[in-house]
Amino acid sequence: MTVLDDSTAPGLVGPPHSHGPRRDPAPLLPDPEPVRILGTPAAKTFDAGLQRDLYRRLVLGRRFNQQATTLTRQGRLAVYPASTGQEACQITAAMVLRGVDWLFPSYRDTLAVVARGVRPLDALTLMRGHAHSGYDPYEHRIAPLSTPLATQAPHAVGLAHAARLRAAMDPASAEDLVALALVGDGGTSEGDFHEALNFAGVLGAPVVFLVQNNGYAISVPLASQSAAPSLAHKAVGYGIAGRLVDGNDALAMHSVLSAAVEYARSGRGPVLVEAVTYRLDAHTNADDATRYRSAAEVDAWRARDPLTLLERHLRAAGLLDDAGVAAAAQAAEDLADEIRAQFDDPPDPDPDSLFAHVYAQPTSQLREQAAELAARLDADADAAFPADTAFPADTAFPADADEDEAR
Amino acid sequence: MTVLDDSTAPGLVGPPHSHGPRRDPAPLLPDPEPVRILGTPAAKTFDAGLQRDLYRRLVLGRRFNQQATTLTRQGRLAVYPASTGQEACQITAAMVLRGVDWLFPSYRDTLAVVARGVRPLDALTLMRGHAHSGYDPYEHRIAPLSTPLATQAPHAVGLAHAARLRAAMDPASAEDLVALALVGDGGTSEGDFHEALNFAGVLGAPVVFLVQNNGYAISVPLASQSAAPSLAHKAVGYGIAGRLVDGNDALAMHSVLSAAVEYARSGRGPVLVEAVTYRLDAHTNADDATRYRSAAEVDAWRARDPLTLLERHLRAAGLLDDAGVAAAAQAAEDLADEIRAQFDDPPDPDPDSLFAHVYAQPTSQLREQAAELAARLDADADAAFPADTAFPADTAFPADADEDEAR
Amino acid sequence: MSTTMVAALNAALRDSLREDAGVHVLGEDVGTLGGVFRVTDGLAAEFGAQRCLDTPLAEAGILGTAIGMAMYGLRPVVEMQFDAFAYPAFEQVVSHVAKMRNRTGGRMGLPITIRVPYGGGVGGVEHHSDSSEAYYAHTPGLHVVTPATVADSYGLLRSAIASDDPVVFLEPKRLYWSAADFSPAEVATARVPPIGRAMVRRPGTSATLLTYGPSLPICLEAAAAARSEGWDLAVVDLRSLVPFDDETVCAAVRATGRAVVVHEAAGFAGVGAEIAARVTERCFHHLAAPVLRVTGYDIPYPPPMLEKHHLPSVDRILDAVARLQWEQ
Amino acid sequence: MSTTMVAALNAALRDSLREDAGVHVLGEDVGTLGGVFRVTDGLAAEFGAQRCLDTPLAEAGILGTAIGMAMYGLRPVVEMQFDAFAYPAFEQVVSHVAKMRNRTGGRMGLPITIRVPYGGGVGGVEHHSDSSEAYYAHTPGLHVVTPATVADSYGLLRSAIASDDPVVFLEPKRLYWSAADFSPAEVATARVPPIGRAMVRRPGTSATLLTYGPSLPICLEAAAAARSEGWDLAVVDLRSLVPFDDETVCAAVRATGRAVVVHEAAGFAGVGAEIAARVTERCFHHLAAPVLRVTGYDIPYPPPMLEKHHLPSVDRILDAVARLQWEQ
Ligand SMILES: Cc1ncc(C[n+]2csc(CCOP(=O)(O)OP(=O)(O)O)c2C)c(N)n1
Ligand SMILES: Cc1ncc(C[n+]2csc(CCOP(=O)(O)OP(=O)(O)O)c2C)c(N)n1
Ligand SMILES: [Mg+2]
Ligand SMILES: [Mg+2]
Repeated sequence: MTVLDDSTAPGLVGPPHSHGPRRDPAPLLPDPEPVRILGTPAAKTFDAGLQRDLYRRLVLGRRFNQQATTLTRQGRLAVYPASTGQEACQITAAMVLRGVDWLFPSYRDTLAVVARGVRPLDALTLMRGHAHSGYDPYEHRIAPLSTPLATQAPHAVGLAHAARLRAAMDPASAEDLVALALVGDGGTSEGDFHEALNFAGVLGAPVVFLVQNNGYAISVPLASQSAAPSLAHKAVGYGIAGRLVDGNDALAMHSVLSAAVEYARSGRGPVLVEAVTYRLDAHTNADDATRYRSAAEVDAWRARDPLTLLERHLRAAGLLDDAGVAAAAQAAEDLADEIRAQFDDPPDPDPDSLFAHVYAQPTSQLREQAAELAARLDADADAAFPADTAFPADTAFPADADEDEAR
Repeated sequence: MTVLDDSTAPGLVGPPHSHGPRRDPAPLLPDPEPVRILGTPAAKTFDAGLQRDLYRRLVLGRRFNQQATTLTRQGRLAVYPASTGQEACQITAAMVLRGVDWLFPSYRDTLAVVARGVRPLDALTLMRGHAHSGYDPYEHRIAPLSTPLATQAPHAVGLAHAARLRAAMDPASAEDLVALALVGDGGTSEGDFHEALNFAGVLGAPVVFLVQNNGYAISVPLASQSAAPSLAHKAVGYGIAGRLVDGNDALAMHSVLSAAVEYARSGRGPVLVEAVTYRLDAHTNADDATRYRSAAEVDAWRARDPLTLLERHLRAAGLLDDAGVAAAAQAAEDLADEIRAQFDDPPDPDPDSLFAHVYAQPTSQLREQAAELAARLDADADAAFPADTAFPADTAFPADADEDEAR
Repeated sequence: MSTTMVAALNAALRDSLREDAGVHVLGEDVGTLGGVFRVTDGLAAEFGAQRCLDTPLAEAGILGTAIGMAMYGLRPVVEMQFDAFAYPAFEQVVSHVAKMRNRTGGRMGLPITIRVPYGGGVGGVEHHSDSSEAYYAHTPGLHVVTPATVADSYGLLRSAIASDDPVVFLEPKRLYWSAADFSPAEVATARVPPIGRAMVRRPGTSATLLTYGPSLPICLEAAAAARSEGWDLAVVDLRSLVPFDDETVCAAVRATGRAVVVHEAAGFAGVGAEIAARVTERCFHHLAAPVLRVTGYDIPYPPPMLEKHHLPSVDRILDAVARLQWEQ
Repeated sequence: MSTTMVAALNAALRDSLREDAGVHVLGEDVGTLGGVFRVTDGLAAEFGAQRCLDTPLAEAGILGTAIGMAMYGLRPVVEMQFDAFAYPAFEQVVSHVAKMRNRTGGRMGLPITIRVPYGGGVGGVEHHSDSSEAYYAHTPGLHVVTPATVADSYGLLRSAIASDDPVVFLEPKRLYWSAADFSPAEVATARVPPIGRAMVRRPGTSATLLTYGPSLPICLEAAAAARSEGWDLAVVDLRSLVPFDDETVCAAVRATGRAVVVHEAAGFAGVGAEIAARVTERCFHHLAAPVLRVTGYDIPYPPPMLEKHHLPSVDRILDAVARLQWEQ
């Protein structure tokens, strides 16, 4: 694999007349093959404790995905975009970060958020529907889950840049932090992705962009999304190092991502990592994936399930036995119990919260509106409150009258 | 130089598990050095007539830039963003296109528009200020000059794609056209540029993107715009061929651009060409370039003036003598005379035109508003019409009263 | 034949694709999947992937590409997957789609239909329930249309696609699964509703509700409920915000002398403000009370479990009607 | 001391940069060049290129980066070079800047100031003269402020930068070179105008002109000219569109019973519609005539040689005043 080393960092080459820094592209380009460690000699040198830890976390992650999906079936979660099959990406994304770092997740990355320490209920608040976000971004150093695709990428750049600015102004309180932005393969098509990478490159900000290329943006396959040799090949266009990794190989993910994060932390610039993976479940519980992909394709990827690959390797390497598997499974069930328990209390969001946080101080307009709503709710308090004012879906409409008659 | 050949066109390579077409990046990458022909053996093989033609057109182009700038000083043109120093790019951009092709210029590309056959007055209408655009886009197959940067790039893709769609539907009326989009180095930072290249790559549309890298976006140097080895290195991230060319070498420009256009025309996909050039004048007549660049830098580039380079070469090659230079100069003066004559009549735009083309048919709201304006203008017809209702710039304001008193 | 709004929209696209080879549908997931709301279901199968194209995920790119296609004489129909996901295309809409005819002195029109599923009431998480009509309605050069009935969904979408001007076609998500007895065949071409005409959905004598799109049903419900309070409410469905049907609206308001505008979008500088202001300008002496507004609050769209408080309800509408100074 | 609006804005930025190390200016050409209007002149020299940063040319990227900086506790001041060139950043503004405090339950505010030179009257070619205030004013979560005087430029920009909420700060380009006797030192911190308060610029008894930003001078001119027609016009400068100063505005309208709203932006669904609607809602029985509007037409901003017809003029304002039903 092409390592990230100093040769990747900026250096001026090129013809004298060119404008600005023109650097050697070679170290920025990814290898043609994704980095793999499982099944290679490199696996032997990988810390055994870390491997076991990875396994345990992957098992928990899978269970998290399953439990959250179950909650949607029970109507206790409005929607859930599962990351089943992408657990190696999600878990390592959380693991390689230090406490000081920041994570910028997209809407599919609840698992990474939980893996970084957020309570499942709080991580799932957005999907449950009683508030837009359930955790304190500052407590966990995690931005709210971003639904508009790729929009969080420039935020990561700005935060990373700001940390370096402050460190320069006040070295005593310097935080050598890295911002990790998670984007999907589809998200790479958005202008915001491009602008974020370009700003990161120009500012030399300590950001790592992890693209989880799971082959689809809802129904749209990668071939309709990009004609690039790989998404990691986009990096060179921003003067950024691009790396391609097998996203279902937990050891490769951990190793490439931690190298990227530490490279960025050391001030050598941003990194774009493309993890080739697969979403085993549908886009969300509301999606029907059979409309756009074959069972054979899914089966082929199931055979490359990151859990299966890691378990097989650990067993072969003598790092895992039936007892270890059972212990992880038990921990996963405990997690599932815990999640279910967290969802036991039905949410009861306060209508007043509608107005509380639009501004630091509500405007007089909002105070009026809040008072109006409060008055109506008070009035309704005795009367039976209409369960749902939404319009019943199957109500027929009055037929359109004749155009001319109606006028 | 790396030629554009079939090896650049799509082909499937890469690991079996990857999503979508993963192609060999090598043919998509530009050479590290910009393509140059002047002063190389290749210049000898270049058609003599074409060389002389290029020279004449460059001389005319330079004179056009000078004359337009003069018009701004005389107040006959509101603003002019000169392409002085970039004439080799402008002229070849027009020359390599066939009648069937489309040009998508940015606001700096008036010269390319004129070189494609638009009357100078019509090409300059936007800058003169009596209408937004002065030429018929369909007559000349030139989109209106685009001021919002890079926004015209996706239009080029859409038009090129549409032509291929229609050709497939109705081969009899097939137009094998190419769309050429002109973008500045600064424009490459915009999300629209990225999205256009990506769509072009995915659709395999016959588009050529010509980036005139003139070193600055107004005052911002390339180093603050991009950290890429070259802007042409962006192409690989879209599965597009990227080529780097010396934009002040008219022969190289002509040769690389025509190769790119014919490559696209043949269905082998889009091309991104970066032309390294320099804007010798200020950003516009309103700009003061001494605020952000040194005289020494400008002088160094003046020594690489595309006209000088070409003239020197042609003289050395025995293709140009004093008489030839004089003849070109005379043609240029004739052009300048013609432009001045075109600007003799003061423009008198019709206020009614304000409402005429908002929709195919004015709405009743617009009819009301047009009638209101017409009535006022009629009423004013006898009375002296106020020359300018704009607020005089130096009028003092009533001092702010005391906050509390005023309420 | 009971037809849902989604089916009617689908039929309109299908018929347009059949009748005019220039019509092309493009957007995210519109092809194989048939759209996340299935509005484009089956179109790629019938007309091929090129006529119903799955694009890369980039809204400005989609719209920019559609502009180029329209320049070449095609008639693109673009789907923006959700209201808030049309914002990345805002520059293309405002600076090009809306202005191209004008900036070229009438030489280059852009017959683009921009379909935008919009509004709330469907339990969508944040960014999935915006009512963005005011942004478009305030942008000269766009037509802004929003159907509220199954028949109008078909007819207005046909008209939008046939229009030589760009049309922002706002589809009320919460009515997607509403159904009515309707068959596209019924709608003869001559009967396709012209863009720019409002429709009185319910005559009435006491006061006039002015509304559109997702809020029509709740207004009709309110009018029904008002009966018991002794009010006979007229309900006008605007259907087209731009052009605006001053004639029908003013006639309906003058007839009752009282009006309430109802929409989901935030009230401040919303389309309701325009309606109230222009009705007042034109009908001042007929008005017994100020034109009132019942709208979403001036807050970001709330999370699903709170949206019921935000959306105009029968209660809120009747409260507003009650405030129309009946004692005067 | 005669100070231009540009100089006052520059002073406000300079003083903010001096007093608060968290303040950072960023945008296109704001550094070395000092901005195309020179509003940031000398700031990079004084505070360094990092405090006044020339960014790549990408408005969504600029705003997105500023959001990240604000998340980390900085106080970014972003310059959008011209009104229409802020549109590429629209999604970042609407979906993040405006919503971040709300979506995080108040945990994460974004104290970002978005400076937008706006409006016409300066002979700018297309896309350089848009009045985009309605787009922002309709977006809950933003404050929208626009100064019309030199002193307010300084004071309101200081307030905007100091605000813990995002402020879209609209600078009327045509007043950039207007000058007044003003020195920043005069403005004690306590006197910095709070965001959200309108100012009566001219008392009057016959009718009230409600305006803001670029249209204040023309309203004052109209008020002066109205004297000869026998009208004594009050002129209210809103200064802040969001929050809106209902109190001052309604008091000023009630005092005269007649009002005209004046702005450059297209009238349809413009901020003037909101003002007319809310004034009517709140002051109906004080009104002798409907609130009228004098605005830009509902057309794309015209080319320089025609803009004089489009912009509100003394004539058009007096015409509107004349239509305020004096004979009643
Ligand atoms: C700006 C924007 N456009 C459209 C959408 C609607 N949408 C939600 S998820 C999705 C597909 C995302 O694909 P990808 O980036 O590959 O992420 P994945 O779902 O595979 O994790 C789309 C189109 C959105 N959320 N934001
Ligand atoms: C979207 C957008 N943002 C900002 C501007 C303002 N602007 C006009 S020209 C320019 C610099 C353009 O630089 P470049 O793309 O390198 O083209 P050049 O002027 O060098 O030809 C800027 C920032 C604009 N026209 N459009
Ligand atoms: Mg994906
Ligand atoms: Mg440039």
